[in-house]
Amino acid sequence: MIDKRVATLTQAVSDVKDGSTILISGFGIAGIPIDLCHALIDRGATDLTLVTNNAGSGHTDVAALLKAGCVRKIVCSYPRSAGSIWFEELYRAGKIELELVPQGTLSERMRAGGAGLGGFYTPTAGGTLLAKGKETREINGREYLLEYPIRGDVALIKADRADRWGNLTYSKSARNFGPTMATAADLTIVQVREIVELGELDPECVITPGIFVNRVVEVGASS
Amino acid sequence: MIDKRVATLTQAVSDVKDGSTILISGFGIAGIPIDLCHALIDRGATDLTLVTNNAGSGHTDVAALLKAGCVRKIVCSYPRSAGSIWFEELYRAGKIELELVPQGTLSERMRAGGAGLGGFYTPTAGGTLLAKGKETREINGREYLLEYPIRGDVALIKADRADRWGNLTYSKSARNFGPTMATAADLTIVQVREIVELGELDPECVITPGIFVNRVVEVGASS
Amino acid sequence: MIQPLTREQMAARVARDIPDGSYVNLGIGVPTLVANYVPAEREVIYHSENGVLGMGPAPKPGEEDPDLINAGKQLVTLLPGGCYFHHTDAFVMMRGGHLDLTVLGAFQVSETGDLANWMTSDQYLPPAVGGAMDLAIGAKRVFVVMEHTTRRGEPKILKTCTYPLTGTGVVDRIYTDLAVIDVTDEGLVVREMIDGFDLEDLQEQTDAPLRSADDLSLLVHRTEVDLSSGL
Amino acid sequence: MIQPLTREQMAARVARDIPDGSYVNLGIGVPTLVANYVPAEREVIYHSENGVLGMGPAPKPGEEDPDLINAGKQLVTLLPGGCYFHHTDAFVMMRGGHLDLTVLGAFQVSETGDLANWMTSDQYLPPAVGGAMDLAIGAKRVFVVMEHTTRRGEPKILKTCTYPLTGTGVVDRIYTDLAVIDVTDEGLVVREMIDGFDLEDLQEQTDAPLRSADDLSLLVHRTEVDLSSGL
Repeated sequence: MIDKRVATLTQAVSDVKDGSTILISGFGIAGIPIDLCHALIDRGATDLTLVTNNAGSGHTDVAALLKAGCVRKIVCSYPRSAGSIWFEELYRAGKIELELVPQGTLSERMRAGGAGLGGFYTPTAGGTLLAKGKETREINGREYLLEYPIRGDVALIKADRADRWGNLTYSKSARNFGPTMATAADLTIVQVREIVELGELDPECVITPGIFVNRVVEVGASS
Repeated sequence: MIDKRVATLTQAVSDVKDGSTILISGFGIAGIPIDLCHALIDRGATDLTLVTNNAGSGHTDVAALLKAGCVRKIVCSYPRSAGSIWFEELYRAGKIELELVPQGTLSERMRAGGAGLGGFYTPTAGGTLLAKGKETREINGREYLLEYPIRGDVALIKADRADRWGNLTYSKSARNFGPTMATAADLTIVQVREIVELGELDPECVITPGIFVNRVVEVGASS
Repeated sequence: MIQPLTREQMAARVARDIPDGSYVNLGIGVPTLVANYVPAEREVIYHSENGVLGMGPAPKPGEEDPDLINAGKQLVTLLPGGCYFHHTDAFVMMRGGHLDLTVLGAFQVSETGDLANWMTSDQYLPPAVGGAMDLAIGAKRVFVVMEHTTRRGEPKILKTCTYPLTGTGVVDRIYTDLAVIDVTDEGLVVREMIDGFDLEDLQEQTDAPLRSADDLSLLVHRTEVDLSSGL
Repeated sequence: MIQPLTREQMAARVARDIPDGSYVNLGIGVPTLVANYVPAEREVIYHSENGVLGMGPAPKPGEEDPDLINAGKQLVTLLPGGCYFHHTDAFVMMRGGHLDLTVLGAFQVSETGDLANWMTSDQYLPPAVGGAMDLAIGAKRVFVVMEHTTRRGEPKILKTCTYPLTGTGVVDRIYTDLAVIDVTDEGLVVREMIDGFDLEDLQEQTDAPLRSADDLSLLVHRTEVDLSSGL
């Protein structure tokens, strides 16, 4: 029998190793797996590489991971948001490594990681500072950059509903990076508002098929 | 106002040009835009390149396009099905060009076409006959082939429901190539069982957002 | 005494040029205001890179949903016919050339349409790019809306951008508080200019050479919704 | 007189080795039969490359839906918990290494696990590859099930395949009507063999060199569902 439900947040992240690369869903406030982030802090994780769109704001979730000293490096597209004080402090102090990736390239690189591709050519960032050091190639008269896949050891994702096979639905724009990140990690851990019976999710409307998910934990309508 | 509804099949394909590359959805019997194919035959189209998974069987849809002499070349993964008599006859007579592409690569090449990518590296077909003439590259110790995007002048797609903005849902495994092909053509024409009012499709369950669709025509529960 | 356009007036001017039936992505800042001035008669579908197509206006009090935000992280609504999708698909739309138009803010634009809108030379601020580069290279047309000069009066329309680029040769039209300028193969062409200015006055505030359109017209100050188009 | 396994018996033998909780893609032909012999106690999620996960058995008369088929174009059903997705995503699952296992038919397998299952040397038949190459390189484990020799008695397990390859070094285990053979770094290892055969008899029907596992056991003929595993 397949049962991906896990009873507690602590259990869900118990075997996440120090030094791991962690994909974290979310854009702005929407879709961030806040409870899983805090469970990871409680576990005392260190030396992490985070792959996530923003670098946290305020004092919770990604910002809390930074504040707690769990993070060595962050791969993201937009680390500078209103209230990204912890990131900015670490950045100015030279205490965190930043890899800045255009948002579409960030998402596409994770998709390539999940899809078993070796890389792809994108026109995005051609002729800019972010093309520095990247291999370029002219295809049909246009310049493209070669980008390589990103994979995580772990993905932490927030979804709306799940069943015991790990099928997921999301809520509105909180879907954002979740479906792609779920495909691109060795261990995909999902916090959901609600776990439902097998068969309750409309098979036409499952957004992340359970094959991409390892663990689901119900947190209710969390913060 | 945006209104992508077209009253008749004839109108829907009226401006498809001879010599066009046409993406046609469907796998086996599921998801083939039968009525659009026949409208294209009625228009007397010639010199077409078809991109579609199978090469038709029996005497309808893709097979009928072959039979009617509309097709110069076919790009597909599996031209040899039970009843693919028209393709086999043309093939043996040397009257049709075949580009055989592994199914996943076929789908991914169209996705690249729709996503604005210049190409991608795939491990599929490495070390096989289908790698012949293709550029290879070793990435992290594995051999990959460089594959280029496929785009169509036109995509003909069968979906289940649509609204006037061109949002689409599909039925079960008839979804297959539709969502990808819709993104990869200059002109995407869709036959649907039913056109519904704007707002009737659940925004969480729209599979093809209308931005990828140019025309929808209602055909009812067609053959 | 000339009167530069206010931010709202700039947004209203851009709004005149948003075609009926188009798919549009509005950047953060003044571009976001543009939607407020598009006539209700025009059906425009707004895209947001965080996975929304068919965005409506800000929610009424009590109807806010923290899961429904735009790229600027502001609360929004969804129109009937709108839908959600994941980030990778949102960028398929952008990079794949499916958006008719994007309206972006900018630090600098060059005479060949190079765009600089993501990074200044301030070494203390960490760089942040977001979806700007994907929009710049992907949308069929790119409109820039910005003040004509910096607060210190330095030109922002330059022969060559001095800030790091977002994309090269991508901008089609520039809307400032002083003028509407097309980027053409023959250089920058002024289409509209505010009252009290002649081309020399505008050139003084512009580093790149300008020339006047044959049908140069007045850039008017208004914020009421306007059905005419300057395209 | 030795008794080779029937197609059903071969399918039943493979079924013993399908682990509980695994994601499995079954190829066309004998592989498709495997599902019939997997014990009901094991929850196995079947994937089809045309966009189905959680396929159930053939529909009851009157419940057929032409929109719900498997990769072999046979009508199927969907289990509770199953779902649909598009072709490109179906191949993300395959190429991306998300399937635990695939069971495929084959024309030939080499001693290093090369697989030939898509093209013979018949020049009159148009070539057809389908999803075979994606499955071969993508699934975590690849089982092949096939007759040990061709109808003419020619070996199908070879030092080197003579037919065009589907993938190189991809096969993990071979199930034939005579034996179960593992492809290992040290060559082919016979795990099970039918009654009345010794390694020499089997070698006679095999081009590639075989060696016997230390715990070589009997390949039994049965089609009833079997809870034991030969893994």
